[in-house]
Amino acid sequence: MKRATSYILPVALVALGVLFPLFFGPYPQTVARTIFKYMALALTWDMLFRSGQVSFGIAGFFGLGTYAAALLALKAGFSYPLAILAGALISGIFAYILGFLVLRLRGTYFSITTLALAEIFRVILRNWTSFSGGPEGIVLPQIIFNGDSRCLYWIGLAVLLVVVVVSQYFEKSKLHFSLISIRDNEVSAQTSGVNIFRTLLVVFTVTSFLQGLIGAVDVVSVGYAMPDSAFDSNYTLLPLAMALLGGQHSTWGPIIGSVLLGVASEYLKLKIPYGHLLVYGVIIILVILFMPEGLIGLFRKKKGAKRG
Amino acid sequence: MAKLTTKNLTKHFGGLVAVQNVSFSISSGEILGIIGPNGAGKTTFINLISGIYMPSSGTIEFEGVDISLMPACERAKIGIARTYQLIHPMEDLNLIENIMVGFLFAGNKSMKEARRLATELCESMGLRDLDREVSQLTMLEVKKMEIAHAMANTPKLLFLDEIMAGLNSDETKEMIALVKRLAKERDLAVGVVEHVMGVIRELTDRVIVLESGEIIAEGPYETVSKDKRVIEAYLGGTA
Amino acid sequence: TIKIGGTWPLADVTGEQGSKAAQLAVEEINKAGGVLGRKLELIVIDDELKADKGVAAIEKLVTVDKVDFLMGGMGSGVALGQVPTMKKYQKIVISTGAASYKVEEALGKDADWYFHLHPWDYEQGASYLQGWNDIRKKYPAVKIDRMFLAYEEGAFGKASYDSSKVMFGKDYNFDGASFKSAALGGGDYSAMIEAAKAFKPDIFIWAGYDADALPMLEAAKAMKFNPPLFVGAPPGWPKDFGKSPLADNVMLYGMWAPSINDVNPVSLKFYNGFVAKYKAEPATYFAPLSYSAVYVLANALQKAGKAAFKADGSVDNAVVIKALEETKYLSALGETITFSPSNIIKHQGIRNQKILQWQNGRQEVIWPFEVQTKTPVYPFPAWK
Amino acid sequence: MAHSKKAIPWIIAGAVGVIGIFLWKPTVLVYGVQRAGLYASIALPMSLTSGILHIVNLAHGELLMVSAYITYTLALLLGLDPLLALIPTMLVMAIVGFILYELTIRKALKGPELNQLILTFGIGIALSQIITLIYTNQTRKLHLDYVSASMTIGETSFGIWDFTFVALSILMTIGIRMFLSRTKLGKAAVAVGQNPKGASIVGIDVQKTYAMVFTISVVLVGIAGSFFLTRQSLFPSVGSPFTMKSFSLIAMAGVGSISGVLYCSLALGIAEAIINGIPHMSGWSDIVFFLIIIITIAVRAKKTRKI
Amino acid sequence: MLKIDNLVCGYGRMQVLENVSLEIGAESVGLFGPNGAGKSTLISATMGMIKPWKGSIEFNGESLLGKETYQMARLGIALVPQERELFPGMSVEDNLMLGAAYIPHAQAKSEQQIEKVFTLFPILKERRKQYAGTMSGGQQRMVAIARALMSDPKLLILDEPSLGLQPSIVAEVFDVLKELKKTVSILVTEQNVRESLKAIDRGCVLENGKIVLEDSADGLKTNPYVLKSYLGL
Ligand SMILES: Nc1ncnc2c1ncn2[C@@H]1O[C@H](COP(=O)(O)OP(=O)(O)OP(=O)(O)O)[C@@H](O)[C@H]1O
Ligand SMILES: Nc1ncnc2c1ncn2[C@@H]1O[C@H](COP(=O)(O)OP(=O)(O)OP(=O)(O)O)[C@@H](O)[C@H]1O
Ligand SMILES: [Mg+2]
Ligand SMILES: [Mg+2]
Repeated sequence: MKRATSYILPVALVALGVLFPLFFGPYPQTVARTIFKYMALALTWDMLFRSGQVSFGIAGFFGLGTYAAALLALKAGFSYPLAILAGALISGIFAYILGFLVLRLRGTYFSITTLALAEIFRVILRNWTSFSGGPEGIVLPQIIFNGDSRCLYWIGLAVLLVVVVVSQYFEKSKLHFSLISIRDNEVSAQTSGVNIFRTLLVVFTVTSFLQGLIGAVDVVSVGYAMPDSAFDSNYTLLPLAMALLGGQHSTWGPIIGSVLLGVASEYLKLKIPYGHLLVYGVIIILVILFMPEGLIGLFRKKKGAKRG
Repeated sequence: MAKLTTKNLTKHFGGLVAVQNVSFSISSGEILGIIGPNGAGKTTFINLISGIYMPSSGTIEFEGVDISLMPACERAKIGIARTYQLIHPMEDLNLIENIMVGFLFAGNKSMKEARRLATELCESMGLRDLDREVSQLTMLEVKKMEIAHAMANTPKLLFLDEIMAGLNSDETKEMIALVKRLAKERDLAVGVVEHVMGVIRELTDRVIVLESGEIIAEGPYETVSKDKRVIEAYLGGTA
Repeated sequence: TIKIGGTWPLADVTGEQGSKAAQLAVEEINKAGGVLGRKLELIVIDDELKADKGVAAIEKLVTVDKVDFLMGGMGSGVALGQVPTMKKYQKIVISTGAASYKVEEALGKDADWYFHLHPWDYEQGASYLQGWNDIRKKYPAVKIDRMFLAYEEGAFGKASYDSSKVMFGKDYNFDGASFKSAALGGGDYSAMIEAAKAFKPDIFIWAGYDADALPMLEAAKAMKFNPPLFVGAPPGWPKDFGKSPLADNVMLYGMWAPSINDVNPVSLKFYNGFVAKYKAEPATYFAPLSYSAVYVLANALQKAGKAAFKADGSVDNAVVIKALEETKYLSALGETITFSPSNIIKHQGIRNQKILQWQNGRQEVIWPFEVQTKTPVYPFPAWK
Repeated sequence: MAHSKKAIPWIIAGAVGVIGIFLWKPTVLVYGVQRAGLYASIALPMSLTSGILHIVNLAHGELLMVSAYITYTLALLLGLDPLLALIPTMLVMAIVGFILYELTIRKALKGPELNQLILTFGIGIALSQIITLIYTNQTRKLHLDYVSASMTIGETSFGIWDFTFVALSILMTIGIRMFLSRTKLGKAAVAVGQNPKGASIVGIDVQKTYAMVFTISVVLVGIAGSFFLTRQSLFPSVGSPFTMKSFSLIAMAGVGSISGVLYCSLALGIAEAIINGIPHMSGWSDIVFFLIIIITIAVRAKKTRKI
Repeated sequence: MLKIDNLVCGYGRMQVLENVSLEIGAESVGLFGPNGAGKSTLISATMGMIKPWKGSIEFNGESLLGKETYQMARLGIALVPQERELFPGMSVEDNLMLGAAYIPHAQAKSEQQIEKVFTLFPILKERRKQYAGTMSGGQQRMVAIARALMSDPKLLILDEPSLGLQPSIVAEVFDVLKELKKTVSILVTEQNVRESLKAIDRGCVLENGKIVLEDSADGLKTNPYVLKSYLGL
């Protein structure tokens, strides 16, 4: 019984998500697509954060996927589906190799090193003009699905669902326990048989693969890539803000957080054309001050109270 | 048959020698007491065996295999388990989940299996209400959980680092019985570090005494406790 | 009403003033009776200088607000993102930004609904070449053989450098060096100036942002770098730049300056209107450019007459495009706007930048000579 | 100590490097050192908040920007030189810092870790927007004659004003170190940084210490901001690149190390200047910046692991 | 000196202490009880680390309610916490000096005081430069006790001071407490009831958040309940 009810909400949401374009026009679809993108990024960030590691490198692997897919499509003539997959793979492979460098680090040192890596990717793609098109970027001859906004919406949703499924798998499988034990007590995790480095390497690689996937799908949906937009620090900071605002260490938290911030930013922009970012900043401040556990904390607290 | 043997095990911290040339062995079914003054190197010794620290020199053999450089998580998998002097349970996991960790990773069990085994283990140890958050546990329960956590490695060798500290006499008695039973049931080799002599007397078959990282005495509690050096360095006039 | 949907980066002074100037034009036209007896309405959405926001804005304007025409734009990155969506809807667009040739490539030659007012980057380069050649001819004292281009290392600067190299590399002894703009956390010009100094240029041009303008002059002064022509090519200038003693006789590229008010009545009208309504001076040429965009559209609609709209109320693109093609509008920028093909697209408006010079705190037009307001001061005086 | 012995090869390598650079392009050293001064004087205040309050202050650059605007306004209104306006700026920044702490940070410190990170992210957005609404985002710049102060050796002339940043950063380093090791509040701050509960047990007012340390660091940012203004143009997003730069520097130096920030800035400043000194290479200078950071962190991590 | 009256408190919604009243004069009082009885909770409430739900706490006639922990420390209440709460990245010596640095009346005497605690724990003198965080468990306990002594308190609260200490030092610590109680009021919780009875004048037994027994040290020694449950006889 309990099992059945706990499935109703997600299934309903997915159904709603899939059918959304049948009831809403291209504008809501486009807004939703942007929200999905950030939502997916927020989830991937949170997946690694469940082990206590704060990555500042989201933009790096997102951008890597972006560029890999774009360059492969443009220069090697890959078809878009293939380019997307290859973009994600390349991002994952880079993460796997770099993991040997960064995953021995903890805390601030890990964060800054991931940030530095992302910056290095950006600088290389920006300066290696003959290869990457330089700071002005590259333009793809056409957009996937010829820019049909429903299809773009669905592919964005599909990527998000993949991420959600992986996130849920992380939460429901053994990985959940290894991640939490690494976060709470690394030493004792080790003596319980958790291979910390390998676990982190897997998660780092998988989340970077997903970030690359999100980037690759993004680039074929907009049709061009520029270093300063593909590696925009907003791709690091906004997902992080969304995940924390929604409630960390969960699948629902980043989802709720990105809907809140995504909708707020779009709505405010229409209501207050000049200066809407101020209100946006104030919302972030207020949520953190008055809901320190994030939005999902409101639900969690209720649950906890029942238990106690 | 010796389960674990160390030869000339040594650990330096900068200029300080915390463990020096320790050679000893422990067999299945044996409960070994490890005592010694504060700072003698007992915890460091356990850290060396469980793989938290790598030795500066010397070797560790487990079931005839040299494991001196094996990473900690591998040692957990071959059956070496321990508890910690300072217990930091995983706050984000509840009681049963804390214990499942060992089954999942050291024992490589499935989630379902791990939960079943953990439940069984807890019940056999008298832990109840397994879905409680760890902040709601009493110290006795935390200590039991710590042992259960270690037992979830399905160990052949178990080190307990001052697990009885802070328990009253009733609780201590209960824990002594528990450890004895576990050792017997599972044919464990157990190393016990304690400063409470009553526990050492009741529980151990044999005792080694460390001082400044070196073994200064070895034998049954009754003899060791009468050793002049031990009395002088460790027990004082109270023994 | 006739609805125009505009997207600009409102947090940036270019977009902020551009959108406000467009609004000013709309109000002027409405006050004068509107177009075809109907009022104009401008709906502005912030593109935040981000492509995805720019796309969402277009979608909203077209599908929710159901605008008849699109307008605006500044950054090329946003435009690149918007082009596919614009293609999808085929609304007539009067674009006020997007200088990168990549946008033109993305548009392709079939985008006859796209009217690009701003010169493409390669056209700007060509116009500078033309300008300096004209100046050399008219003022024989001006000697230009060695040209040094300092460029910020981002998209803007790099593009300027690449196109200038192609353009000037043949006729001039050309070199350059990059620097990190203060707008992006840089602001250290010493290495670049040292390279420039070693090159001994007749003309020194820098392509960066307004944040670089004064610090670079200060550094040049400290390093005793004193080229005969000191030219800046940022998209805008810092507030009160003219009041700085270092500013005098600095030359610059631009499309408009308040001094054009002296030679062009439209500019004067625009200027007075803007100052009266917003209590601020237009600080960038995006203001008069966007202002002109509205007039260009309004004039074309007026010319097309009732035929501009089909029976169902939708725009008849063919008719309006035709009317726009016939545009001849003396704009606030000083020149008369007409449309003709550029490298790829059919409807390119302005092609020239201007060469100006700060004199006594004012930007004076030096070239094109038709709108010249002052003769050039040459050479750039030595540092005091 | 064993420490200084190990440093000898490094010192030698450094000396050789410096001589090499000097022979190649002497001015690179000048510009590198000047740049280092700028980086260090902005990063140093942050090392206080991250070392003691353990917060990642994403509004750091915005506070720098706000203080520069305050100085600018005071300079215009009162006709003061920015370096005189520095004093009232410090006062205003003290108030800003204290209010920020009391109204926001204080509360966030009680919540889950990282809440302050996102909180300061929000504060950063809000601050830069407030400034935009007041001043618009048009670039501003004060004209000051002395910033073009120049010195000529042989053929080469270079600016010397930026050496004030070097002086400022050295003064800040000495000041912060004295504060932490000599003053009562400073010592309390170190203790609080290591264990707030333990600190309260020995009689330290933890909340007051946090508030004071945060305020002091904001005042220091204020000082850096006033100096920053003498040199740089002003616009609302001028500070944001310096947040991550400062943060990187602090991580490179090792969280909590004050003089480390100075050395690391020096290394980065000179490395950047070298790259900038090679024609058309300046675009790559960021790579060197971040590579050095990664290498330093990785090497240090390896060292500590051995123990 | 310390007067706790009808104290009720707990964590979240869980009540731990039920109307506990306890008075400590110029004497040494032991607080005994099984794990989870609420001994540490009582101490936390006294030190202002958790807010009492009801009841009053007075120190020398002054109410402690609403005061912060650091104020208690400055009033002369020193605590040896169960969790030790040292400054791990500071040397042993700095840890000890911090014990006195912020207590107005102790600061002047800190030089003599540190020599005193060094004679009590010679190992600390030997290791004065070692980081506290790298000391062994028992050594850290010594630092915590020594740090509290540094503050020259009027009331000394020790939460399980013998935990992790070697037997000879346990005996010494209680010898010192015995000496100290002549000048300082002491509240000590212990599982090692036998040793601690030597050093206290009076003891209470706390069970399930209530004080169930209160008697002189001699009385407790002969109390059959205490003998059975706490002395293991
Ligand atoms: N990381 C470290 N760095 C330096 N010295 C250390 C480190 N860890 C332990 N030591 C020192 O090594 C010695 C042995 O410590 P260890 O913790 O093994 O003692 P122990 O026998 O367990 O003592 P206790 O009974 O107090 O727990 C002590 O002197 C301690 O100060
Ligand atoms: N921070 C906390 N949050 C929630 N519950 C707590 C907390 N600290 C203690 N408790 C609970 O309060 C009760 C009393 O704990 P307390 O630590 O006061 O006991 P104690 O008598 O000191 O026992 P011990 O001998 O274990 O130290 C226990 O049930 C414990 O689980
Ligand atoms: Mg120990
Ligand atoms: Mg307790």
